Amino acid sequence: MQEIVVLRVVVRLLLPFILMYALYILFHGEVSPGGGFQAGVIFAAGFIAYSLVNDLASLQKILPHFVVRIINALGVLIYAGVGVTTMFMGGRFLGFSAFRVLPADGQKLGIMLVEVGIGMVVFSVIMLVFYSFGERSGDDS
Amino acid sequence: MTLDALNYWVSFILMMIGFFGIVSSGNLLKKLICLTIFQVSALLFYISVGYVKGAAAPIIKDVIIDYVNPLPHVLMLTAIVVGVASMAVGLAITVRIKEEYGTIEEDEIAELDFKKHKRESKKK
Amino acid sequence: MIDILHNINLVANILILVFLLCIGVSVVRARNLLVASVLLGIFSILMATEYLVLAAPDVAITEASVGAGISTVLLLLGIFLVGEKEKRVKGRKLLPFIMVVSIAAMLVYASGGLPVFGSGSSPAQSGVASYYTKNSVIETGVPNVVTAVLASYRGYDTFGETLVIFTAGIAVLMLLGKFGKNKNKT
Amino acid sequence: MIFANLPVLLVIIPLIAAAICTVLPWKHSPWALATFATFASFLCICKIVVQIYAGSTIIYPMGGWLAPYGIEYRIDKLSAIFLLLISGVASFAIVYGMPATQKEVAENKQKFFYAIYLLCFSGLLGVLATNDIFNIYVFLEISSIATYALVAMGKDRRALVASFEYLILGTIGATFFLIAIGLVYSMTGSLNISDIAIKIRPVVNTIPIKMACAFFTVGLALKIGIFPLHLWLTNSYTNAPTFVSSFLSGTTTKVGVYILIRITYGVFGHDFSYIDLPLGQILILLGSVGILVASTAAILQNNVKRMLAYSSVAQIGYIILGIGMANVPGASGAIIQAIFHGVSKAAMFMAAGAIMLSVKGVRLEHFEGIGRRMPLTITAFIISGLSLVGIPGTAGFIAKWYLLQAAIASGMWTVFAVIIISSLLTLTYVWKIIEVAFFEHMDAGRGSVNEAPLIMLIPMLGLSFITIIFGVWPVYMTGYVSQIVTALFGG
Repeated sequence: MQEIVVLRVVVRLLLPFILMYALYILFHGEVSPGGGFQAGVIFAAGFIAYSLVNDLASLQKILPHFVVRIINALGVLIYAGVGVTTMFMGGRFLGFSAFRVLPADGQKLGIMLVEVGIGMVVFSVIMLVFYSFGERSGDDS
Repeated sequence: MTLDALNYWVSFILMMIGFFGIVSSGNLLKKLICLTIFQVSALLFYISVGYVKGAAAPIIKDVIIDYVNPLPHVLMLTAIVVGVASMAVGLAITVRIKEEYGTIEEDEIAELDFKKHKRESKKK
Repeated sequence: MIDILHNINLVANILILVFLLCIGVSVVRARNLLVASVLLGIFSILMATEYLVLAAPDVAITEASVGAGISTVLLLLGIFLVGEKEKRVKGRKLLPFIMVVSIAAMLVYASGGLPVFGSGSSPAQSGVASYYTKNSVIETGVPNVVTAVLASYRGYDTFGETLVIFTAGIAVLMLLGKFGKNKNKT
Repeated sequence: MIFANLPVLLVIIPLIAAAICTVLPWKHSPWALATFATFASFLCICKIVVQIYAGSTIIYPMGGWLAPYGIEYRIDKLSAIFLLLISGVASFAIVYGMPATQKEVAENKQKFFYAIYLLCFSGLLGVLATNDIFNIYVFLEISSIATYALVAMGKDRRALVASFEYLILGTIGATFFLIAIGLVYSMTGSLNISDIAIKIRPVVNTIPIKMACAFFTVGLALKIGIFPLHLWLTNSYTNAPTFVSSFLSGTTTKVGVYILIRITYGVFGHDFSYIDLPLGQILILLGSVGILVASTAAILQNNVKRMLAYSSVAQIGYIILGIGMANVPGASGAIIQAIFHGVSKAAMFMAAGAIMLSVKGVRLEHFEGIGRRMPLTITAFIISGLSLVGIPGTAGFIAKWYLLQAAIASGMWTVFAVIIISSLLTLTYVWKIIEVAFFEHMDAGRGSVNEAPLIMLIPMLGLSFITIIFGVWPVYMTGYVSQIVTALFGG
């Protein structure tokens, strides 16, 4: 395992930047290409890169299985919750204009929240799929 | 004139290449790979429909007037997700098939099933 | 001809399409699954470039990260579990080939009736799409029209999209999940 | 606030419940939540149906964006009756499903199982309620992906292969559907179904639109399981868990039928799809051949679940016949057939599943002497079976009656003969089971075989009595269906 020391150090150094970049894509999606979906993928890719050079167990120590599952459910609930909240505030389902006095402000807020929800779901699903496959393969070897 | 329809042609031909792969290969994982090509071709078709010559990407700036059609882009983001979702589920099923049957070749699976079926009928 | 050469976008478009066809064929022909999935990754990257050429940066980012990134990782994980060799199957090529060629011919014929590629006045451009580009900044305050349409105008579709991926995640978990403990075969 | 948002609540209640389901820690709580969500959704639909019966179409713009710029929900009489079918069958099936799932699915996977069931259920409802063609695709995919996973949970390893087949064919079908949407969009510039129906008129005779119509039909044929494309259907219904096969047999294919009716009649127009294009002849041909082949195959089966699956293919053939004949009685017959085939086939799968759990096998010899040991279960089975045959007094008869009328109206005597012959074939395989159940004796070594528990009996008896109620008093239903059909034919 000596030869991958360089790789390990590089990935460890890169990880925060990958995660930062994912957040940038998430919150900058309004003015540049990108959004929740792409951000979730990149966020997950950071962790997957980490586990490729280390191993699955050490990743699961940082990011346990049940945490991912909670993020997963929470993401859907945020998205649906935003929709239900707008219904309570007198709008239609996902009618973000009801959030604020100015419709455009409400839209901006709603779009942001929804993108966060998407990002959480996508990130957690990719991690779950990765964990499921990884646990199987760990078993065989 | 011929070049004008090139994008549509390529997307349809790719679609059929993928379809041929699905039908002709007996390996389940290979089928999934070909299925991905099959699906991606639909994306190419949509994005080509939305393209406008000389127009900019649909991010509003003051100086530009012409933008390409944003709607196919939105639809295809969804379609990409659907594609990867079905591939993930398909892979999971393939892995389970490998564990249960010990093979992912279509004909070998059919043979194993047939043997089991015969054994069941004999038991009667 | 010179007119075309002036437009670098069109040249790039044609080149990438030709590459796509070549790689598509070689994915189908590849006998080794590992080779096929790596080729598929290249296919996705090329596709992402093509989207960029067709002025669809959002789709390009997604295709690059999902198609070339996540799909490849998943496929490699899957191949690690099921083995990389594909058995050669004989005698099932001709009939599908004839079928596929005839459908392709039909489709290519049908594409003759479609609006001209890249035309600004086709029904697809003048329909609902022009409303989005005109009004999205005023109505939502978001300059990226794709984001505005995705999250607001067609936010319900995106909700569905989120649920598709959610379903897939739960499905994989249910089919393969070991939850870190027992080997429970269902 | 609740009443104004009913159309969306009926879809998002199960969705939210599904998300919560995946993190619930207690044993029976996922089932309880799933049942609650299904019933809540069912109640919403009942309220909507009452509104619609009074004559109004419900329109709900998502996010407040008016169509065609946003996605809208539009529930009219056609979608309402299918919504009622899906949620009704689901409510019965989920109650029935608890003991079966308890035995067939591992304890730690049950919460995911119920979550995926809920996603499948709400996906189907979403397809029915929406008026946006791309939204149909998205929600169809939610329910399809959920279905692949549900089928794969079957105990036998063949369930996995069946599920994989289903995944490949289902995805091909969905991609065809997607291409068709793209073709229509490129010619009309809209995704809203009502809007497309108007904008398609000037361009309806162009090649891309004809192609789109063909793609829609092929894609949906794969999803419905129309005769030559039915292999996935028989395999997955045979090997899926009991609860899943009873739920799916009553719902998924019917939603495909709904989309087919909605698109060919509502968007392209029945005269274009079935007269200008040869779609009518193709569907009638496939329907007739499918009915005969699948009914014969059903007679030859030794596995009762497989027999029921082949019977489903045959019964779908009737629906296709009705749609293909494209006249008023044909369409009415197709709709009634779709509804009551869903109801009675779900009841039959439930009964077969209950017997399977109790005698540990689903082959014909396992049914020997069941008639005396499990009288109520077999009653439900027989009543629904008779409805499939089309005995007067059951709802199945009404459907067959309409179809025969349609065959006479369009002068297709071969179709007339096919319907009569296949009723006899259906009677043969239903009779085979009755014979085994009542006139054979059970092996003494079988041990104690008892009646199914009440929680399983009530749903299957309930469903089978529905077919009788509507068979004896068909007036409300036929009146309602004739309103739907008049609207479809532009009356």
